[in-house]
Formats: sequence, structure tokens, C-alpha cells
Amino acid sequence: MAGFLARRLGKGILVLLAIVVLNFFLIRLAPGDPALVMAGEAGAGDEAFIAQLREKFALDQPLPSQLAAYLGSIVRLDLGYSVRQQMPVATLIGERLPATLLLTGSAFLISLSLGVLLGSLAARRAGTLADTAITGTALLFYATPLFWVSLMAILLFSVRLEWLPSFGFETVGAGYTGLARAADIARHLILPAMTLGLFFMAVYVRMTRSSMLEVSRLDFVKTARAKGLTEGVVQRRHILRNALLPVVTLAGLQAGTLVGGAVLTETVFAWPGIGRLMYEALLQRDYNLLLGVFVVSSAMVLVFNLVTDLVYRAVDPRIEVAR
Amino acid sequence: MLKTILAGTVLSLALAGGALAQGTPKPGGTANAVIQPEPPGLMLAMVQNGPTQMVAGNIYEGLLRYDAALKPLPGLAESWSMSDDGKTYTFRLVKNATWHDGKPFTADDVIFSVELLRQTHARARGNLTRVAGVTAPDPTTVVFTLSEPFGPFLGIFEVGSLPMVPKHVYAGTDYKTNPANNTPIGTGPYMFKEWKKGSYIRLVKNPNYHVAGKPYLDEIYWHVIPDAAARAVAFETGKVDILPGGSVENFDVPRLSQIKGACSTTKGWEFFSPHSWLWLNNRKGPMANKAFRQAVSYALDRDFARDVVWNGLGKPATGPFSSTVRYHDPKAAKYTYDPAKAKALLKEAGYKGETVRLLPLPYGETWQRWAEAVKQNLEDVGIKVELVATDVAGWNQKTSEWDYDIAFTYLYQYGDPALGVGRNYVSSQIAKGSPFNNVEGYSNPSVDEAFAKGAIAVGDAERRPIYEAVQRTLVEDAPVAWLLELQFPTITRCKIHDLVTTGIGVNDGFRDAWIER
Amino acid sequence: MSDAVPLAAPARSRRRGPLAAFLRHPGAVIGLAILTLVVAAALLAPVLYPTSPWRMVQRPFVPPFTLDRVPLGTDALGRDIAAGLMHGAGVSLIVGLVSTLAALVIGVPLGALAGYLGGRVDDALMRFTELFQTVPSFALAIVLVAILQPSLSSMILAIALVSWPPVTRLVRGEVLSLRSREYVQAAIVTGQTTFTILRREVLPNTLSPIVVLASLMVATAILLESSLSFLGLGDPNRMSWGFMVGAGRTVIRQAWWITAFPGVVILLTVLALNLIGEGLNDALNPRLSRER
Amino acid sequence: MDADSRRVAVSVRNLSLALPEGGDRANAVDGVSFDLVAGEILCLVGESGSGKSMCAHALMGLLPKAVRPVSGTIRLGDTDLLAQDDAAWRDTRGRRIAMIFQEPMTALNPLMRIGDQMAEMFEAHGQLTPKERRARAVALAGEVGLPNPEQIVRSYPHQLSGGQRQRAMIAMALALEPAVLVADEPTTALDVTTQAQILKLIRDLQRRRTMAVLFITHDFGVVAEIADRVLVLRHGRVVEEGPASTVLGRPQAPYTRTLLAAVPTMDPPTRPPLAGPKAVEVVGLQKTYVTGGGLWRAPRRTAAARDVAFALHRGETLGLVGESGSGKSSVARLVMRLIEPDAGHVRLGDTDLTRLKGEALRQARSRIQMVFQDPFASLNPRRSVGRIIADGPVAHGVPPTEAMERARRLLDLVGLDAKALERFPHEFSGGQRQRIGIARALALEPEVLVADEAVSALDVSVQAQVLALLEDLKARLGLSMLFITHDLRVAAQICDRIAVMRQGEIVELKTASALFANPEHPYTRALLEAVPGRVRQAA
Repeated sequence: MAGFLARRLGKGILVLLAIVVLNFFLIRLAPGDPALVMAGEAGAGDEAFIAQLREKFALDQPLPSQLAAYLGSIVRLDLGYSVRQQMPVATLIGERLPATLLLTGSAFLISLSLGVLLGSLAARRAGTLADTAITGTALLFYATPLFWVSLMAILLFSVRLEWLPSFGFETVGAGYTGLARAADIARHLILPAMTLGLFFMAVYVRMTRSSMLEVSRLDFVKTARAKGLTEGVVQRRHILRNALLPVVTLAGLQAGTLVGGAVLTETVFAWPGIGRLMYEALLQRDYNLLLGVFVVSSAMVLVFNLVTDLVYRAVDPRIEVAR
Repeated sequence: MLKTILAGTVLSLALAGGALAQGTPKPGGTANAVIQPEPPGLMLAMVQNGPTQMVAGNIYEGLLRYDAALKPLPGLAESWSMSDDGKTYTFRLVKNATWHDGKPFTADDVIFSVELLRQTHARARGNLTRVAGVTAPDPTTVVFTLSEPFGPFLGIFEVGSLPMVPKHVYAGTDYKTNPANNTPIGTGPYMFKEWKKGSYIRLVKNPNYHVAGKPYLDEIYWHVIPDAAARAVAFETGKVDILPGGSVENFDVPRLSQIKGACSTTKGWEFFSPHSWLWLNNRKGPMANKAFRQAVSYALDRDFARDVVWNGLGKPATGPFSSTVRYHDPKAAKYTYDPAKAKALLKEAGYKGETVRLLPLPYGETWQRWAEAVKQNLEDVGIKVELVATDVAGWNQKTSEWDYDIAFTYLYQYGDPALGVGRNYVSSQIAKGSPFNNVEGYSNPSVDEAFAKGAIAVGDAERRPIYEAVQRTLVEDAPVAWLLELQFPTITRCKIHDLVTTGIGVNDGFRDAWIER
Repeated sequence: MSDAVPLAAPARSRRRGPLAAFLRHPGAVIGLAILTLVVAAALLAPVLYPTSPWRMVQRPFVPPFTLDRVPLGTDALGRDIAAGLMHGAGVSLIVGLVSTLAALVIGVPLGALAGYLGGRVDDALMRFTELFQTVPSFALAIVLVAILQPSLSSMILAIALVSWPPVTRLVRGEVLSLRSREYVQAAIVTGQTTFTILRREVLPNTLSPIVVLASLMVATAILLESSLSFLGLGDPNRMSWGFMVGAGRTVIRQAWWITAFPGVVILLTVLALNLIGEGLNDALNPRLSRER
Repeated sequence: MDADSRRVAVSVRNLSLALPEGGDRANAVDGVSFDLVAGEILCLVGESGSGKSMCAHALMGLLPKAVRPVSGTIRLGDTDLLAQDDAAWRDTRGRRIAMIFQEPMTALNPLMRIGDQMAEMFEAHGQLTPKERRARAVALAGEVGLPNPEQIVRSYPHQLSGGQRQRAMIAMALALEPAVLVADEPTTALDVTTQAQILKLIRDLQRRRTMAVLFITHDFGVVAEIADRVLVLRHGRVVEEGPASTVLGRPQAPYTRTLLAAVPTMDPPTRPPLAGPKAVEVVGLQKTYVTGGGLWRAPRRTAAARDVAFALHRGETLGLVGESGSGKSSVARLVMRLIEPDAGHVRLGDTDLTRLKGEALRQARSRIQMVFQDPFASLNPRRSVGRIIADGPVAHGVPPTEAMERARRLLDLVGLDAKALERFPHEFSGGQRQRIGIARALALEPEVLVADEAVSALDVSVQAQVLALLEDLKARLGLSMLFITHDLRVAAQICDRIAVMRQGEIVELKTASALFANPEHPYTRALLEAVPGRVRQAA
């Protein structure tokens, strides 16, 4: 186990470093730089001003030495300094990360639990009206643009029905503490987490359903039935448990997409997470911040993959031998 | 002999944007406003973008403020005077002003601020070029000595142009990394309290403000909401009460203004007078030809742009001077929507159907729609146009490197041709690296000379003819294609009074604002 | 074991032709019908609406079903929504198809090499693939489009660059299992070259899962395109559905139809492609559902 | 046992099971009747597609959804099973009738411990407390001869060998002491020595508990080993029924006779000794598979070939026999250079095949060709039969038209119509496909043919035909053949000499007749003794 973790850690660090180098150059291929953006926003600027800003951002250094400096600080677990925001990148991301974790985490839980529930229902009633309704709905969510659902949800639930707040992380200035604050955040969380979660729910519904149908054709299911077990036990204990393995794998693979989808959701719902931070950093060419977000979000994906792997190992006793 | 220009005492309430005070101001209450985009910092002397000033205008103050006619009003200076030769200006400072940390505001702070801003503030640096010296004969008096007369000198003291910064905090430190940049300290009516990045900025009332009884509000929340539609919803659902100019898409303005209890005003932008035009790259291709440039100007349907794209806000620009800028000459107007004439001019110009690239301004949907409309206008008269998509950084780079054919832009004019207009047309301002100078590359010695003379001439009688002549020359040469004088409506709940009381509007802070309850 | 296995009924029906199996799938037929309409719209657009879809033909915000000339109403600038939808069909299809093709061009050879050669090559290629799967894909797409500056080709490239990893993984897996198939060994034994074997024995047999995956990728690509446009990263010279939704969202409260119609059309097209994908999956390759 | 004392446990009368429309026949099982008697094993024999498995599943109420019973009754005591509802079925299954399956690998839930799966049997019928269930599981494991029962109930299926898994399955089936046990090809997937043990176990348990057993098999050897009574099925109909000795000894139906005749005997025909020039010489062949492992874990090593050496004379057939994992297939692939040896040489005439690389290797390949095991997996489903055969010659420079002409002649040679050229593999039966595979191997006019379990996947009658074809071709074309099989009967029929492999080693190599008559190595003896039906046949 320790060996496995060490191996994964080593691999993860390599992948992260590769991502840093790749993105470092990618980002610098973009036209313009932070100095120009800041000059533009200031509505005024001359050469001296921009040169001053470039010096301030250390953009006057040659690229390789910029990269070396950045890698050097990354290795020391220092994400650098966002000169534009006048803050260490780690602080900026640290302020936003909990919101993203909360959003993606709850979206993931919603999608997985609903997806598995509905998917197994559909599989159990394969071919019936319930199956068609579930798979049809799932397909619909799968085919709907995320931002569109978001907008529609805001229109319906916030504007028309006034049930839920339309955006933000909490009611600013309400001064809630403790449980009241948690409830307030939860109310704000419902719409973004649901809209982000519904797309992935669709993915898991389809996966669970097909996986269960596939497993239900396997021999050991016949064995279970031959024991005289009730259908419920057969479904839960024998089919579902085995069918969840590919779902877990898929969940791991989806991590990157989930974090990516958070960018859109965070934008529409003004959710103060790192997805939005990334988009803003990109537009402002805030190189260090953008790289920092990439590093952190990729690390999130890696950790998530690791967790799904551990879950897989915990559920599937064969894995020790297979590796 | 000193000539007192004005010693402001009370504000004319008639200037207040739209909302005339009903009853007397009451203290108390919280204002929820939108800020878009999230400012990169609040230290106004270091960061000069729009959102920064909108928030920091409450924290910092300048020596002067300006009314809608751009007449100076007292700020941190309670009175001011100019010597007859126009080279010496004397300011008397308010006596009871203190910094948010309790230290008194003095003339030394003014001298220090000028020095600091010369290093960190590009526009201030330009505005201060003719200042030969600043002295403080006593703690409440500051004297500016100019090397030559500078007509618009009294127009450079607004909070965004020349914010006062505390000497005791910044002197002897590295300005860029001073920790106080994150907890700005000014003399303004509101004090910085808290900034939750990505969520909100919170300001609280300054109890020791130097104007007795003000400010009225207890606190101000500036909410960060990145999506335009979400900002509109926020106002509708009552989460925010103030939408400063430009924070919602223009399409939403009529609807939001009609909401019960909502008021809107286009006042409060007179000082900036945002003026929009198309930069025509005079250096290359068909744009080098005057007839082609004139054709472009005739091809533009400015009324459509105002009515449809800007929802009736703004007015067609007739020339280089916005109508709120001093010495604007309405008679210089020449270009109307005339596709036939445009076609004729194109023929005259010998335009052979080269594709010209049109660079929209990457500031949201309105500008995108406008670019699409302009593209159609130009294609209607036979100009082949390709839209180039880009973001802010790309736009800045393309324009400041002159890598464009036609580009949208708008610039503030700061009330005086010598401050905000000349920089776009004089040949000394042709320099790569900045998107705010003579980007189109227009060069005309007579125009250069006129702007040089206009800046140092003293008195309206001397300046007006110079500027009226130059307007006619520029309109004829059509170095750029002027579009609209923009208006940015501020939408508020009507219960919020006296939010916009000057020509600087919301950018000047909420010092007069109060909430009716 | 031999030919007369009664339980092999499904296998036998598959023999009867994938087309028949596909057409028995009601969803697939609906999907095919919708897609045919979309293709027809794309082809007929220049005939039915010969002028540019950008042309402002009426006053802005004409509601749908009020004027015969603009049956679906006009947008914020008075452009004909119906014309936009017709012209947009082509763009959406091009973005979907070309980016998918490009992703296949990247993904199939990489997957085939990794799967067939194995060992270090496999390791290296899989690490590389992992890299792209670890970076949040939509974020990477945004950065790519921003770098290349928004245009049809940059969007296609960005979408292709973020969508190839699943192809590689799929092809690798298929090739890996095919490599040990006896008919591939038979080809080796009969002295055929590696290239011939890959081309003739291995890749054709990975075709059905690739076709299924590709149909779903087209759908995803269309969604990605609209998402990019939503963030203002679309090609400003092409009328596409994604652009229309993005442009209409700010006025969604006043003019629902500007976003509604293209939104619905995207939904239907993506739905159709998914239905077709499912149909193909059932017809060609009952195993693929695992891979997604 | 006389008729009166026979206690009928299950009585099947006139059972017909309908196939879904569009199948090749209307009924999978058509009017089948039989009785299962306590203390007796009834063997249901037939080739694939005979409907024997369907009968077994009908008894458990586990028919595929598409297959419906259309007539008949299955009586267990007083109840007609076909008429009972789901709840009653659940009560029947496991408690009154239990079943074991063919693939012990897949018939156990990979995610559950063996003991838990056994305990489920009691749980399903609401018997015992969890603690008692556990204790019973351990006891059962002991009863079916699983070693170290305490530990094995805590194991997962993948940690058990194939035989152990099948024992676990049997333990599970016996848990509730059912009156009837249905065994669906329970030993087909097992090695011959394991098969012998499992057969003995079933036999012992059945006697001890006087159960009625329905035993499904395709293998007459197994029938001879275990059956009290035999029922021969063909195309869903009963062809012949009777006591085992009668059916095997004096078969009445022609079909039964054909089937029995096709079963290869254990007596190798006498063959003249061959000592001609060596077609293939294998020297010191070594191959070890290394799996798993990494920085922190030692890898597992499996020896597939340990110093393997033999010579194949021109015109000779050399058999390579052994159980799964003995390395016989690896040796075949090493000889073919499909996998690279760690050490050793394979000489093909005067060419050292192991030294060749690239183009030279590709050219040399035409001299030695292979026939594969799986008639379904060995033909590319997307290429026409003609191309499949002609691809080889074309790769070696034969013009396409000529190669196609050669393919036509070869099809004729292997007994297929020339029309097959244009058709695709899925249009052929297993036996026909194997003929195509042989034609493909012959297309390059090789000197040596390596047949890897070439008849193992075929029904016994087809198997006999293909064996005859190989024998015939070998003689006509002067081929040498390396014949890999796990089936000693087959090896006896076709091989001149036989090498017995175990764990990558050749333990014994001599002429077929000598091997069968006089096995020296203990392992060889064990193998021979385990062959089902050996005793009866010898008798």
C-alpha cells in the first residue's frame, strides 16, 4: 500500500511538472501580457508605464530563466506571486479553493448518487416505461448545454419562483454564523451544484445502467439466483456491486471534465471558485496565477483519481494480484 | 494680483443626477453595489483601472471635484487661486482632514503624493509635465509652480487623476510592495474594511470625515458578479441596489430601469466624456487614403447603433471633441449616414475590395454587437470586412503594436482637449507600446501646432478659436471614424438619493449618498 | 461451439447486418431523422437564405411567429433567427465533424502504436495521454482558443486537442486485445508486415467502437463549441448556434426566442447524435458502453 | 435397483421449450421426458446445440427470458415447477434443487468472500444465524475436500484454483441438502486430473446423500465415468435413453453409434518409426514470464519453457501434451517466433529461426505455419475467406490472381466449396472455419505445421473429421506436424511420438504406443489415469 502510494505520488509529481512546463509556454504564446492589460484597464499609459509594469512582473527576463525561476519555486511548493493582484498565488487560490471543492464535491456526490440510483432502477426495469423515462431524461441532460440549463434554472427558481438565490456563495452582510451560515451557503449551493451535477448524473445513469445489464448476464448472477436469493439481494449484492467498478473508473476519468465544467458554472452563478479565477487570470494574462490554478486543479484531478483508485482497490479484491 | 476663481461652499442640488432629494438626508443604511470586473487592487495611486477608481474613490480623495459643467468643486482643497500669468496655483487645504489611521492630512502629503504619482501613475505623469515645483508654505497651503501656462491645469485634481496618498505610510518604502496597498488608507468618506476576493469588497463609514455630518451610509458592499445576466438578476432580486454605468448590458437597461422603485441616470460621466471611434490605421492599405476614411465615416449608421446597440443611449459623435468637452464646435459636423456618398468616395479612393480586419473592443456583448453592425454597414457599401476576435490583452497588443486595420476604441476626454483629446491626433504621440495615444498614425503639422498652442494659451477667448479650427481640420482629414458619445447609465433604487452629485459621478465616491427609509 | 447454438440468437441477428440492427433501434431512427434535417438545413441554407445571416433585415426583437418574412423572429440587431439557424447548422456540423476527425487523426495512431508496440512506447504514450486527461479539459480548451485567438480553426484545433485522449485509450485497449487475437497471430505467422497487419487486421476491427465513440464526440464537440462561444471565444465571422446562444443570453429576459431556438437546436442535434451513437453501439458493439 | 424401489425425485414429462422467432428451429427442447431418481446420476449427453443445457436451466427456472416453456410438466414431489410463481421458485432453488455451472471462474462473485457466498445459501432461505452460517460454511468446505477450510472461507474466488472453485461451488450447492443436483458441464473447463477429482467428489457426495443428479456433458469419457443412466439428445429431441452400460455398450440409435465411434480411443494405432532428417530441432529453449512487481515488490516469475529440447523428423507428428499452464502453447509460440525466447534455438532445417530478424524472418516464416485453437477468433471477421487464405502468399510475392487461384485449390483440398472464397468467416460453422484455418496455413506450402489445440473447441464428431483431414493432408503433402493438445485421446490417435509437459518442462518423450503402454514418469501415469472413461473402455 505504501509502495502504491509512493509510486502514485511520484507519477503525479511528474505529470504536474509536465503540465507546468507545457502551460508555461502555452500561456506565453498568447498575444499581449499583463502589463498591456493593466495599461489598457487604466485607460492611460505610455511606454515608460508599460516598461515599468513589465519590470514589476519580471517579464523583461528571458523565457528560460522565467521558467527556471518558476519551476524552482514550484519545487519548493511555492506557487509564486501575483503581482497584478498584489498577493501570493497560494493565498488567492486558497481563498477560492474551498468554494470550488464544495461545488465540485457536491456536484459529484449528487451526480454519482442520483446517477447510480436512477441507473440501477432503469437497469432493473430495462425495457419498461420507467427505463425509457429515466434514460430519456438522462440523455436530455447529457445533450443540454450546461450554461443553458444554468440560465434557465436561474430564470425559473430565482427570478420567477424566488425560491433560491441566483448567485454568489452566501448572503453577503447577513452576518450569519455557524449553522445559519451553513444553511445559507447550502441554499446558494443548490442551483450551481444541481446544474453541474445533472450533466454528470446523466453520464452515471447511462454507465450504471449498461454496466448493470452487462453484469446481470454474468454467470455468478445465475449462481446467485440459483441459490434462491430474492431479486433485490441479487441486484444489490451481486449485480450492483460489480457494476459499480466501471462506474468508479469512469468517475476517475471524469474528474478533469468536472473541474473544467466548474469554470462555466462558476461564471454563471458568480461562484467564487478557482474556475472563475482561472478565466479571469487568463484574460488578464496573470501568468503566475493562471499556472497556479492549472497546477492546483490538475492536482485536484490527480488526488481524485487516486481516491477512485483506492476505492476501486477497496472494493475489488482482485486488484492486488492484477497489478 | 490673485484672481479667485471659485470658492465653493455648498453643492447645487440641481446637479444631482436624476434623483432630487426628497426630504433631508438621513444617516444609516447599507449600500449594495456591483463592481465589474473585480479590481486588481484598491491602491488608486498604483492601479488606475475603472473598477479600482469606482471603489477607491470612496477611500481616497483628490484636491478638487468637478460638477457636471466641469467647474471645480472643493475636495481636500477648500479654495484655490491662479496667478495672472497662469503659472502659479495656490490651494488652501481643508483643516480638519485626517487619514483613516488618525494622522492629520497636511500639505506635505500633497507634495509627497505628486512625487509618488509621477512614478506610478502614467496619466498623472503626463498631466504634471509642466509642473516645475510644488511647495508648502504652511501645512494647509500648497503652491504649484508651472514652467509655462497650462490651460486645463485645474482639471487634473480629481481623485482618479491625482489621488492623495499618506506620506507617513509610503515615504521611504517600496511603493509597489507596501503592505498598505492591500489595506488602503485614504482621507475619504469610507474606510476599507474587508475584501473577500471573488465575492465582495466592504467599506465602512469614516466617522472622522472632514465634512461634518457626512457620509450618511454605514457601509458599502461592492459585489463581484462576473456574468452580466447574473448582475441584472441581482438587481432584480434586490440583492444589489446600485448598478454603476457599464455593469449591465445595455439591452437590460430599459427593463431594469422600469422595475418598480428603480431609477436611472446618465449623469455622472461628464468629466470622463467617453468618446468612441474607429481607429483607421492611416499607415497601411486603403486606410491610408483620405477618401476611403471618409467613406467609412459616411457608411456608419450611428443612429442605428445608438438606438439598437446602445438602446437609445448616447449621441452620435460629430468630431474629435465630445459635446461635453470644452470648445466643442457643433458646426464642425460633417458625416451623416450616407451609403451612396460612401460608395462614391470608395470609387474615388480606388478601393479594390481588399479585406480589412475589424477589431472589436473586447468589453462585452454590446461592443460585439456593435462590431457586427458596423461590419454590416461597411459591407453594405462594398467594403470587405473580417472580424477579428480577441480578448483584452490581445486587443491591447494589437492596437499598441499597430497590428490592425480598423479598431474600435473609446477614450475618456477628461473635460479638456489638452487633457484627453490631443493625445490621439498629435504626431508626437505616435509611439508603439500604448493603446491610448495616436494609434491611427495620423500626422498633420498644423494639428500638432494647434494642440501645442491650445494647451499653453490662457483663457477661453484665446483657446476657443484654436480648438475650433483644429476640429474642422480633423473632421475633413478623418484620421478616425467617430462613432458615439457614450453614456453609461447608473441604475439605482430610487430610495438611494444623491448618489451622483458631480461630473465624476459614482467614481467620486458615495460621500453625499443617503438612503430613504 | 458450432453453428447451431440456439442461445446465440443475438449473435445471429447481428450477423444479419448492423444496419438492420441499427434501424430496429427507435431512438437511432429518430436521431437519424433529426440529423438528416440538420444536414439538409446546412445544405439548403445558401439556397433558402442566399444573403448573409448577419444582415439586419427587420427591426430588432421581432417575436417569433408574428412576421412571415422572419418566422422565428429577429435578434437584438434585427437579424433573421431562421437564417442564422440554417447557416449555423453548417458551422456546428463542421466544428463537430472536423474537430472529431482531427481528434481521431491524433488519437487513433497514438492508441494503435501504444497498443500494438507495447512496452516503453506504450508507457511513454500513455503518460502523455494522462497528461492531457489530468488538465481540466475545458480549461485547456479555453486557454488554447485564447492563445490562438478565436476563429473557426482555432476552435476546431482546441476541441480536437482536448478530445483525443479517450480515442487513444479506446484504440489502445482494442488493439491490445486484438493484438493477441489468433487471426493477428496468423497474419504474423504468414509473414505479413507490421504495417499491413495494423492496417488490415487490427484497425478495421477497432472501427465499430471508434465509429460509436466518434458519433458521441461530434455531439460533445458541438456542446464544447457552444460553451466556448458562451464565454465569448467563438469565431465572430461565422454564424453558429453556439454564437447565437452566447449572443442572446444577455437579452434572454426580453427576447427568449433568441437563445431558445438555437439552444433547442443544439439540444436536438446533440441528442440526435447521442441517439445515433447508442444505436450504433447496440448495432456494432455492445461492449463499448464500458469505455465511456 | 428394481423399478419399485426407485424413488423419483423429479419427473420431466413432454417438456418443450420454444426459441424466439427467427432462430434456426422452433423449439430448443422438443417433447423431452425423463425422471431423476434419488441416488442415481442421469447424464444428458449431446453436442452443442442439442438443448441439454436448456433442460438443466428449465429445472432451475433460470431459462433465458426469450426461451419459454410451451408444454410439459416438471414435477418435484407434488408440485409442477413450471406452474409455480416467483416466490415458490425462490424457495425451490437452492433448497430443493441446486445447481453447479461450467465455469467456476465466472460462476462465483469476484467481490465476495467464499464463505459469504456459501452463507448466502442459508440466508436466502432464512436459515440459521449469521454465526452458524459461518460455521456451516467451514464445515461444508471441509466436506468437499477444500484444504484449510477456515482460511479458504475468508478467501476471494481469484485466490483459489479452478478445481478449488468448483469444489466451493459444489459445497454451496450441497449446503441445504437438496434432493436434486443439476450439474451443467461442471468439469469441462478443468484440467484432466482435476476433472477426475471433481467427478469422484460428485460421485461420492451423491452416494453419501442419495441425491438425484442431472449431469450435463458432451464428453462420453465423462459419461462412462459417472453415469448411471444416459439420455442422448440431438436437436432438442431424445435420441436414446437407457442405463449407461447399455447405451455405451450396445447403442441402438445410429446417432449414438456415430458419436461413440467418433470418440478417440486410448489405443494408439501402430505407426512405423520415423528417423528421417530433422525438420525442426529445438535446443535448450527457455522462457520465463515476469509479471507485476515494481520498485517495492518482487515480480512473479512463471516458467513457460525450461530447457525444452526435441526434434521433429520429416513426416512425423509430434504431440505436445500437458495441462493448462504446462507451457505447451508457449512452446508452440516460441517455435513460431510469436514470442521471443530467453535462450535456446529453433532450427528449421539448416536455418536458425531464433537468429533471424526483420525481413529475413518474415521470409522464413512461410516454411512453418500454424493452425490455431479457436475457429472463431482465428479468422479476421472483416476479410473474405479468399483473402484470408491468399494474404499470406501475396505477402510473399505471389501475384494476387495466382494467390486467389491457389486459395480455390486449397479450399477444395480441405473439403470446402470454391464459393466460400467470396464469403465471410461468420457464415461458416466451427468445423468449416477450422478447415479454412488449415487452408490458410497450407497456402504458403510450409514444411512444418504447428497445430495448437486445433480440434479442442470442436464437437466430437467434427473433431474426428478434422483430425482425419489433418492426417490425410500430412501424408499427401509430406508435412511434419507439431501437435499441441491437452486431450490424451486425441494425441493417441494422431501422434507418432508424444512429449508430456509439466511446468515448462518435458517430463517424458517417447512414441505414442510406448507412452500409453508403458508410462514411466509419475506425472504421465497420473495423467493417463485421470482420463475419464478409461477404465470402462479398456474393459
